[in-house]
Amino acid sequence: MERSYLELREKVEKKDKGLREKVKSLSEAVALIPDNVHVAIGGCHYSRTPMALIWEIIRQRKKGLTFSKSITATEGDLLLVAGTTRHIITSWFSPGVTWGVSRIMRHYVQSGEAQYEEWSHMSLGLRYKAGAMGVPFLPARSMLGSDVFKRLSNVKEMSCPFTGDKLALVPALNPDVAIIHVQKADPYGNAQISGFPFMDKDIALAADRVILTTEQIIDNSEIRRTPDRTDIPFFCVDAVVEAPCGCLPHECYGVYEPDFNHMDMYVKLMMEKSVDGVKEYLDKYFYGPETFEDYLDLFHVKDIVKATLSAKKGYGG
Amino acid sequence: MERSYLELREKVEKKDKGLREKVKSLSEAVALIPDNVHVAIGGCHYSRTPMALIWEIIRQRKKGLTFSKSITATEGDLLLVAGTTRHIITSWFSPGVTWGVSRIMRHYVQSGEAQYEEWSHMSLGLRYKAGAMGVPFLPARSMLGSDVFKRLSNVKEMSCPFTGDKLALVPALNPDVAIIHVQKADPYGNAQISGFPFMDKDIALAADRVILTTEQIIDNSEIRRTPDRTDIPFFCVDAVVEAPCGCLPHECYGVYEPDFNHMDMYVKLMMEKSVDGVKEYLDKYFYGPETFEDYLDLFHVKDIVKATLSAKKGYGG
Amino acid sequence: MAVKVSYNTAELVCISSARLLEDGKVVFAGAGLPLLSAILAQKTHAKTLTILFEGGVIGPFVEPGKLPPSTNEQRCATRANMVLPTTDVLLLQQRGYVDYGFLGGAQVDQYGNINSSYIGDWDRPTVRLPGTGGGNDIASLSKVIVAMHHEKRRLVKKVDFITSPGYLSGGNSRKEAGLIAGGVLKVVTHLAILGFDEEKGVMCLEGLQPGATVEKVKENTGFDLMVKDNLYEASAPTEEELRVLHILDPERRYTTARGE
Amino acid sequence: MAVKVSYNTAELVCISSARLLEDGKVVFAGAGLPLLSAILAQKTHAKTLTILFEGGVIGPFVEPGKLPPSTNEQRCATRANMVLPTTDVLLLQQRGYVDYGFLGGAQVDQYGNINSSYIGDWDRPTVRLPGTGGGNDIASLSKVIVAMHHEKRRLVKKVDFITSPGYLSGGNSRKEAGLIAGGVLKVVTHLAILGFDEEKGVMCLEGLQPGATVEKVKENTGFDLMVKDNLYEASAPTEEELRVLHILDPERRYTTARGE
Repeated sequence: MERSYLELREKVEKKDKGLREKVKSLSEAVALIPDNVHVAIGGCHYSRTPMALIWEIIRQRKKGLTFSKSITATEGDLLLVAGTTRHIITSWFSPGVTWGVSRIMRHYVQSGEAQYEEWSHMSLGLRYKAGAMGVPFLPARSMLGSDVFKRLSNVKEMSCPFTGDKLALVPALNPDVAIIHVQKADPYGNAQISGFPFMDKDIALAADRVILTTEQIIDNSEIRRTPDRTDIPFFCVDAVVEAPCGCLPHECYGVYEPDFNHMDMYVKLMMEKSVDGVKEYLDKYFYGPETFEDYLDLFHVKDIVKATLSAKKGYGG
Repeated sequence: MERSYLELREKVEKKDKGLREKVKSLSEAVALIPDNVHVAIGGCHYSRTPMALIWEIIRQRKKGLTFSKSITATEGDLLLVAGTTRHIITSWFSPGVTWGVSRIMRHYVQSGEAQYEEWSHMSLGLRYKAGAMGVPFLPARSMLGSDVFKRLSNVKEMSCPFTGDKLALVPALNPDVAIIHVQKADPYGNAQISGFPFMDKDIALAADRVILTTEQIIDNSEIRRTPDRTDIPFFCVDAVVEAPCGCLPHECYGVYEPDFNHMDMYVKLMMEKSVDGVKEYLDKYFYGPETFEDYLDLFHVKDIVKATLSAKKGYGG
Repeated sequence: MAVKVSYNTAELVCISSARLLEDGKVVFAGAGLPLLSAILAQKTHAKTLTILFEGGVIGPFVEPGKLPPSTNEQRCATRANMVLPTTDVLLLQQRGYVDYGFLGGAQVDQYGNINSSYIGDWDRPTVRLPGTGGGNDIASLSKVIVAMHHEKRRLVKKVDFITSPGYLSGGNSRKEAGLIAGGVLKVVTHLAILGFDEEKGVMCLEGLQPGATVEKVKENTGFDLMVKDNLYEASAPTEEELRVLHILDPERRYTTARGE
Repeated sequence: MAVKVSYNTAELVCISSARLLEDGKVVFAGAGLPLLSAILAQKTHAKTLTILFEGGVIGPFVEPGKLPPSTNEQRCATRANMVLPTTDVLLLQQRGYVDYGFLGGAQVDQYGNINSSYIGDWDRPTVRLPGTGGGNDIASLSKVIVAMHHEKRRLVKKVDFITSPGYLSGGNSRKEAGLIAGGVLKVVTHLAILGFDEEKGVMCLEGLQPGATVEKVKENTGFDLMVKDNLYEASAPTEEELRVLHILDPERRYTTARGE
């Protein structure tokens, strides 16, 4: 999976970097993802998860994907049970502290069926950042001495040539594809994120290809009025899909909070019935609906209205 | 000048990091800067230069300061002629391509009186970034093979332990003081920058102390309405000075463009009379006025009105 | 007037930890009880305590009753001073801007090493726990407070897996591994406040929670615990602390009683 | 209908360089003539050419007549798609997102090394020039076009100081130094379009500007210049190119005639 600097550059150099429209349907966009590649997921935990793309990835029955994500929530369960992946690179994996430890994660990892490759949160962030910067590694003062460090095969230690300090070197992570959900993007792929940026800017620059979903496609002239708010430049982006409510049941900062009733329902099903429960869930919510709009239609309007109202009120109090 | 990691941390750990008011007068703020320390200047070239602070630094007759700045414009001339510094770390030094090469820079450097320590622009940026990140260096693929690299004493080469690539290692730069001008800051030091961020976020985090001037002090509640627009967190900041037009004759993005008439006048004087010309300029504009307001009063209202109008119209076209 | 207040073990740990957070300091708080405890400190004795969350938040003022179950969701940003990328907020610790890291502990050993990854064998674990999150970074880079329930199976001689480093194998081993800053400061349980012997890097009993005895603490600890000479008894949660705590967490999502 | 257009040497260099910039590509342009030339390309044949400026700008559409004398000032951000930190915009080159770097040259040698730092001795230079700015980074990380006036003292055998690396000492020396990507593509002067021999890494004459001869080029070059077999003559600036150029730079701040 390690590629040379020139190989990485070649992918980027060959991209059509002109200011051209890249609006696609969900299925067209996901068709850009081959099997057996590494897909980085934007957002963090259950915030700004590109759920519409994950929904479509599962429906297109992709195989052998490796996923990386800063913190993995319920979407990790779904990708494991759907058979999309057997290898997840992340720093934490469960729905959330109040919901307990994911039985799905435990099931697949404890049996040895799937690999949960654990990095510290900052180290994973630095891996993406190294990838985004075009350097093969970044130095850090974290992970040293721990078993997290010992268990990883691709980290190194060095003695700093300036100070003699012992440092951890974390290798660049350059995903084949990044999937990211944003609040606003123009048809060319210029994206503006509100609230938590998480690691998404670095992920977008580190990846060979970037697929965006956006709550709303806005005109390029709107981007140009506040260019200092643009987080992802158009030339990184290969596809833009308009997907309102594209994170549900997860949240999208300033647009909607999580649908906690749905989350509670999912977690209950998952915790009680494990793999079978998640299969039921996939049948009903992922394989059943014909379109993503039909998926959304399975949510309760009152829950969405509440989640939307709370988020739109904002947090500036 | 190189300090150990624990020494650097100690400075930061000892700061009073509570959410407390730090509003000071220009002279109180500049009094925080001792002689013989390293001061990093925010902004770049003639954009968002913290001119009010430089004005006061020169008036307080500071000595033996080392300055670093991404690109140095007319403020570099002034600091040399005033005798404030004999050592400037930067990547480019002159008023601007259409104005030609600074005679002051040439005078002091060619005679060996002052040192212009030249780094590539990106390398200097990475030095601040390493300082901000708390690591002793960052790797880069720039400067290698050039005489810029050869002439520097504190850079190293390494063979990447992951890929075997030859890399340049640039050492962290942790200034004793950072002086930065912003469009908006609250009394605690939370700063929001519009337009070009330059290297200012990294400079602020890399430095032991941060002194801000701001076009306008805003209420903390305004910051909290858009926390994702905050660029410098309050706990880095040691002093906040309200200094409207604090960059003149340089520009402040979205507030005023440069006063080009003033710049032309200055450059003409500097190019024709070299050190004597700049001494004249300092007498009139720096040592003469009693307050910074009196300095501003020496500008022409029509020029400022024009510069302000153009900037406020914005660039969203 | 001594009023007998009633509280459960989780509330005790939460309140007792909150007291360690001083006004004017910066604390990096993990999800769950640490988050609740840090906010409690802010609402009681430490008004200008600055809280950092892993999601990328500096200085929020989370609303009572709206404590989020993740430090990565938007309600964590309520009235924040700054929101920034995850990697950058974690790097603030590496730069030295964080006075305290604040973690929950699934399993902690005598050297303060925390395990939140594997119970049993690494390759075929009995339980795969959620993992480090920012825990390893916090423990590597900051002075750490650990809040946890006091049980023999949780306070062990040697953790199955060092997710977040304490003093590793004691003595100088933490520094020798390259972790020259930070380290575990206190472990707060419902029975005790535990500190560390500076030279040996080994946990020792410093204070007893109200009603606890040295014997009871030792009984519930999986290794031979040193006891400091000047052992003190901590004061019970006050009515005011409990009142604020209940406002913050009315549904008791984070302070459900745990079996004694 | 052949109309005799009149243009000066600076205009010729500007227009001739602009023609090398293809539509749909990304160019990192330095201040002065490169900035003007890149905008000219955008306003003529390369509508979706994306310009990057060192100040931290992606995809601006600078207004005619308002060309700023620095790539770090706000007018460079006019109608930009993105504004970002300086270090980050420079790093885009390291990542490979830039097709062309575009620089002016004070002094260039046979290997394409550019000097914008010292004339004479490094310690006591005859002239201390402004320095590298982003030039070194651009030349280290991207394929470079250099636009300059053709003079013997500017096109020299060996530069006094390598500010921005070309092929260093020729052959494989650039790669061996660690610069495995990028390199000088073309040097455009008012007399010639110069390329590089791939193996030797040495400058060679590829094209003649209108009216120039091999002899004249050689006369004005400070080293023995190789001449490619398939030498071509470039076409003169068109009326349209000149018209647009004059709109962009009405005060001729960047296109003052330079002595032949």
